[in-house]
Amino acid sequence: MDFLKDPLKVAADWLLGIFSGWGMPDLWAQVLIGFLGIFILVALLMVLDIFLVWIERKVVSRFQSRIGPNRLGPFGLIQPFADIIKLLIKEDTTPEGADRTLYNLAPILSMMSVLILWAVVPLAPSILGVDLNIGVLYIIAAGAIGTLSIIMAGWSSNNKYSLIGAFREAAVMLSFEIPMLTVMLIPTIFAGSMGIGAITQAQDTWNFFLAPLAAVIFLIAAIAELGRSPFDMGEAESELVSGYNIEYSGMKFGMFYAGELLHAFTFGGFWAILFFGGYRFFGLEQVSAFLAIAILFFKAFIGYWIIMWVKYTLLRIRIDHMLAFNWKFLTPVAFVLLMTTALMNALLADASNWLYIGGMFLSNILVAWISLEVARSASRWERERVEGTGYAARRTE
Amino acid sequence: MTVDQIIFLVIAAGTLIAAFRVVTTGNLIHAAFWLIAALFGVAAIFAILHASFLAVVQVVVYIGAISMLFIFAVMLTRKDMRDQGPQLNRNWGFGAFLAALAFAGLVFLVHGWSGVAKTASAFPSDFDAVGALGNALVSPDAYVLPFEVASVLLVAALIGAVYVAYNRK
Amino acid sequence: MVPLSWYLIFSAALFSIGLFGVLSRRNLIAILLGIELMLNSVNVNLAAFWRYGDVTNITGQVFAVIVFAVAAAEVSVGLALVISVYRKRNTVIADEIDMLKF
Amino acid sequence: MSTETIIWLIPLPPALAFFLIVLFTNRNKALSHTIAIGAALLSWLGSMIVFARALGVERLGERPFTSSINWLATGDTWFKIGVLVDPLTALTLFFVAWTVLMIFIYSVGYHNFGQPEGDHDHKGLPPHGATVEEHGSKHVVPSVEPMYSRFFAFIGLFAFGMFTLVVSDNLLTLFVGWEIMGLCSYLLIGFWYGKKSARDAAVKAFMTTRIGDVFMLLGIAYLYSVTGALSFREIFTETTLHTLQIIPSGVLGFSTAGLIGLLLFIGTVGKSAQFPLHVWLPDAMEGPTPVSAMIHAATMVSAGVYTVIRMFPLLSLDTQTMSVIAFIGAFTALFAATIALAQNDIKRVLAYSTISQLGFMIAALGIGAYIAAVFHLITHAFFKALLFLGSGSVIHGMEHGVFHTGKHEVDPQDMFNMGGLKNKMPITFWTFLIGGFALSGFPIVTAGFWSKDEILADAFAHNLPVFLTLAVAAFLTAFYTMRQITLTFLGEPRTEEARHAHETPWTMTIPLIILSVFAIGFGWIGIPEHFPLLGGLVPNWLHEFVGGTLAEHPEAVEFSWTPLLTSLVVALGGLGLGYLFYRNVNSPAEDKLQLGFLKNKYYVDEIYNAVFVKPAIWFADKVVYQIMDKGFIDGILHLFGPGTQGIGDGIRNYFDLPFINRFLGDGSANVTYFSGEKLRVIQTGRIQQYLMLALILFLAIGAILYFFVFSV
Repeated sequence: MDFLKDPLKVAADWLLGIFSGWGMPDLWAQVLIGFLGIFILVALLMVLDIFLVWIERKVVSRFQSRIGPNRLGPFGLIQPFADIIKLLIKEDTTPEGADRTLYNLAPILSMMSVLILWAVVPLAPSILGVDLNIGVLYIIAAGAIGTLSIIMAGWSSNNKYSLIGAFREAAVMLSFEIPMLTVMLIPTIFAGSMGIGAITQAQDTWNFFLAPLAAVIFLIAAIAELGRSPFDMGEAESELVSGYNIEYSGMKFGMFYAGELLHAFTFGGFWAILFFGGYRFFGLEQVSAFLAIAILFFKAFIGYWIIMWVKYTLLRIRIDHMLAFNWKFLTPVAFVLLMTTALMNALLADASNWLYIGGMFLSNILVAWISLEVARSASRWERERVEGTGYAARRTE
Repeated sequence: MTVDQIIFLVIAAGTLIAAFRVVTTGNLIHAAFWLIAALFGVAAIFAILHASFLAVVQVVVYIGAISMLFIFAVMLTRKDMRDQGPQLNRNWGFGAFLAALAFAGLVFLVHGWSGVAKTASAFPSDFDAVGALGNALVSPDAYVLPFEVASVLLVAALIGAVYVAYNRK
Repeated sequence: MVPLSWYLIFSAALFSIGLFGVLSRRNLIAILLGIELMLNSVNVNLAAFWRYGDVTNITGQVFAVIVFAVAAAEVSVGLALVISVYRKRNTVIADEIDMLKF
Repeated sequence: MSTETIIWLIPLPPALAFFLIVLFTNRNKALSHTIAIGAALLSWLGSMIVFARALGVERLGERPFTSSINWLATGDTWFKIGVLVDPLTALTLFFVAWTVLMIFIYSVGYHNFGQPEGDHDHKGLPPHGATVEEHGSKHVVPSVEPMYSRFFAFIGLFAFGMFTLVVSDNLLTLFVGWEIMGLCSYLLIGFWYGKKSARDAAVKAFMTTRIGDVFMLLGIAYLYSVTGALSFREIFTETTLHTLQIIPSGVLGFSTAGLIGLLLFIGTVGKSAQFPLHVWLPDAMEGPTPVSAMIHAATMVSAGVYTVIRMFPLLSLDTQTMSVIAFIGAFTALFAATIALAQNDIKRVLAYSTISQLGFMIAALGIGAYIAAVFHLITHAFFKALLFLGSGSVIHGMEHGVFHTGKHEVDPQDMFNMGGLKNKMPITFWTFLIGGFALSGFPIVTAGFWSKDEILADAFAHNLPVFLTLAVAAFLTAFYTMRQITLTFLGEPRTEEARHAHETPWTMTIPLIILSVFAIGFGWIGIPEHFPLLGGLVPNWLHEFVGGTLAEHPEAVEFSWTPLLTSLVVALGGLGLGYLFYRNVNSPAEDKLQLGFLKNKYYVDEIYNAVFVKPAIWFADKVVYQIMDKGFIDGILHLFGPGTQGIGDGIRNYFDLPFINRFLGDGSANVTYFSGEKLRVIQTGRIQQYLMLALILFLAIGAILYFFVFSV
């Protein structure tokens, strides 16, 4: 039963036994096992990534009333492998005047910024890469590296489109980090810790019921952070051809592409972890670590599916609208929500569980309603000013 | 030498090389990227010092925001993508001398200071550095006032920067 | 165990490199880059003194956090000034911005 | 919530309403009156809860609700402020809350809410009506008050002042509420500040009450300096009172208690418009009618009497003070009643009757009839509020007629322009009749009968001259009340306007109906036990309840037939005579009582004008301005001028020019210029070179400090 409960420890003990049997010093063996663990995790993720391509294509087809890949293998399952082979054997071009080092470094950093996120993901009660007590900040830090890779790619390509794309994307990512970090502090308040593991453990009630508005803001900010439609400023096929990765081909492009998909899936996962209890599901996670992982992945897929749903439903927003939306709406709402939550948390500290949940939920709804009303009246004002009707126009005359 | 020391030396050397490239490289964009590398090095130093919060904030604030600003600013203030002319001014030799003198003075001070022999004590059990830092920043007995002043400073800087850089055309 | 003096010398070196950049670079942005290096070296010192002093006294980290805030403020205002100067005078070379005399 | 918390909260809503309306909602009329009435409703609710809980407490007088907080550090002790609800406060809260709420609601209709904006209305003037087109024909309807929101803000503040005064447990906060009301009365009497008469009336009210306030403040200060306490509970202890009684004050043979009481009483004379400071109250009729009701029935004048009642334990210590109070009260009662006989303005009659009725209360207090005074205070508040609101309703109806005929010179307040309104405005008539009968003391059914009868009974038992005076005043009261009712409502309409008068909207009539219920019913809680037939059917609840406020429970006076018969005779006789006299009078010329000295209010205003105002103006102009200011002070200044100029010239020529200018001024400039020339080379404008210089200096100083200073 131990293996089912805590497979990692059983496997590590087994490996340690083998390595010491070979006469390897303890420290080296530990380091080697650590590396092996990382390697296995990354390998599994990359395999998952390949299937994400297939999932993405299947889902978008369904949204668009098509069937999607269906020729190669059952349900077209082999199709992504064919894609990989195509990418691998494609000519790898570097534009003239490109900054070679940065040009080659960018896709690696892009992939890396996603993969290092998995270091703090609690897959099961016993399986957790690093229980960083600042996990929430760590997620943002990894996002910062993603921004860096995009700027690198955009600049080093020596291409105006890619530079503009990179600028836009960097501006968006920098801006949306703020509401994202702010709402991530709300689960932190509930858990009393920034550690992702602690946040998962603390969710006897899913944070979504305590802070529905925070969950929504997090999802919006995450979509912007991912650079996915409706916030796909960096790529914007119809304006910038393909944005910051225009000059990349072959596997380098493949890394950007795979990075983006995995990133989306990862943020679906974080959404699940921060607001939907992560691997927890009515105690099922205690039965077996594998079950816990399955629960987490199921939830992550739901989040991922919602992100896809948004992507293939909404149109792209203009860059200035988007930034204005962030700075003038999302960020203030996130701040107000954070303050409200902190206040309610202090006020309801001694309240019964149901009162606490109800109070939190209602305060969220209230903040959401008020902010929507404010936004509505602001937009009405703007519309009347532009149309030259109403009070705004008379005022400015 | 222990593993710790080797890791430290590697990181320190990398950081210093990156820092050196920041001040010498002719291409400002490269200088900015070298700065990012140096800042990563400093973040790693923080991690070695078990100041995990500082390490992560270093990445978020410096690499995520400040470096981006630098890159933006570099790109916004050029007539073309390549740099022309020397990047060092006429007095660079004297500047280098002064910097060396400052370094020598600092090393001399460190050398002469008795406290340098201190060793790091182990962390007390269940000591939560992040929690302690958070408490210190908002506790009225500790640093809530500097913290608030810093936040006011940031707001003022934000407004000032927007005002200064705003294009009135 | 890494001795404290290594950290101090490392930060002194980082500081001096930054100082050199500030004193010698022609480009205003490069000067700001140098200032960033100097601020970082200060932070290394603060963290090191915290680690090698009484770890329960969190003052060193608090100072470092405030230095972060100051650095962010300094960069945003500094770069805004640089951009403003560039708009008005079409240059970012420090030697060419010498109206502050006589 | 605990009762104490509610008491603290009672005054708050109107104050909040004031700020909300002034700061935010003054553009929105509906929102403003909603806020104000909502606030009044909250205060009303709080008052009712407190009243209900107060009823539930056995012997509330000895164990009142109190709560206090530290306010000012006075040396080692704290000056505390707080709230106190004893039987007196509970009853006062009861009637204040009711009347205030009614007046707030009434104001909505009175200021023509929902009507169009006027054609030529200006802020500061009463609305003049608006022309509307309906079914193809133009006609004039009342227009909404232009400063509608402001009105509600002011009366909100007014209500705040009154509630504060009532719930205070000490003289200081009582005085604060008192002064807030003084300010509000000024603002509200001068509400239509476009009219000169309103302005003058506002200033007059403010100045006259101010005279009383100054004496009151002196009394408070004296009391504090003697006892070191202003809290009622602390003052009304036996030891403190005894101390106050035995220490002589050194003024006219008064004891300290007597002098303090007298000073406080002068404050009341101002606030409750007793002779000789009564002159402001009739003029205060310039304000809108709800304000008249507010000032003259519900709050301000009641506040004066309330304060005297509150301080009764102190006042009653000195017989000399008591006789002054009794004299002034009785005199005012008769004096004002005679003036009221000859007034033609419907509101002025009521104003003088208010002064007269307040005189009854003061006189009752002066002869020690504590409970009777409280009783009459409450019943009077209800029926006088009713009468004022009713008169406002009449005026409103008359204005309707004026709009209809278009003759704006017709005074809608003159009773001789009315007549026959009974059929036009039935609700107003019946409620006004109830109020008028209550004022007259119509036997058995009205509240006024019981309270006035109790005063007369007490007066008969204690002080015969006062009894006689009050009896005559009561007769006159009934007489002029009937005169008013007859002229206004009975008979035939005397003008076209009266013929077209119209019943007022429900917002005005509902308060009238509610108040008339109280004007009848409230008397039954205080029926004396030995009253023939009715006595003992209902226990004399009021006597038990209020009596508990005092340390010694006052004895009920023996029943006697004389005062009862007297009050029956004067009430019924006055009413009957009034009807007989005036049923056929159609113009002022036919009125036999239009005597000059009554019409002109015994020339008190003119006497004050000649004795105080004119000399003051003469003194200010001739003595202060012409002699002191222009002659003396300006003369000294004119002397200074040339002398200073001479000294200045000397200094300039022999010190300034040679020494300061040439040597110090030019010399330092030259030095600066020379050194600047030499030093300018190091200022290149290049920031990095400055930095280098700074660094060199820093390193040098560091080295010097390290090697030479610290190492030593």
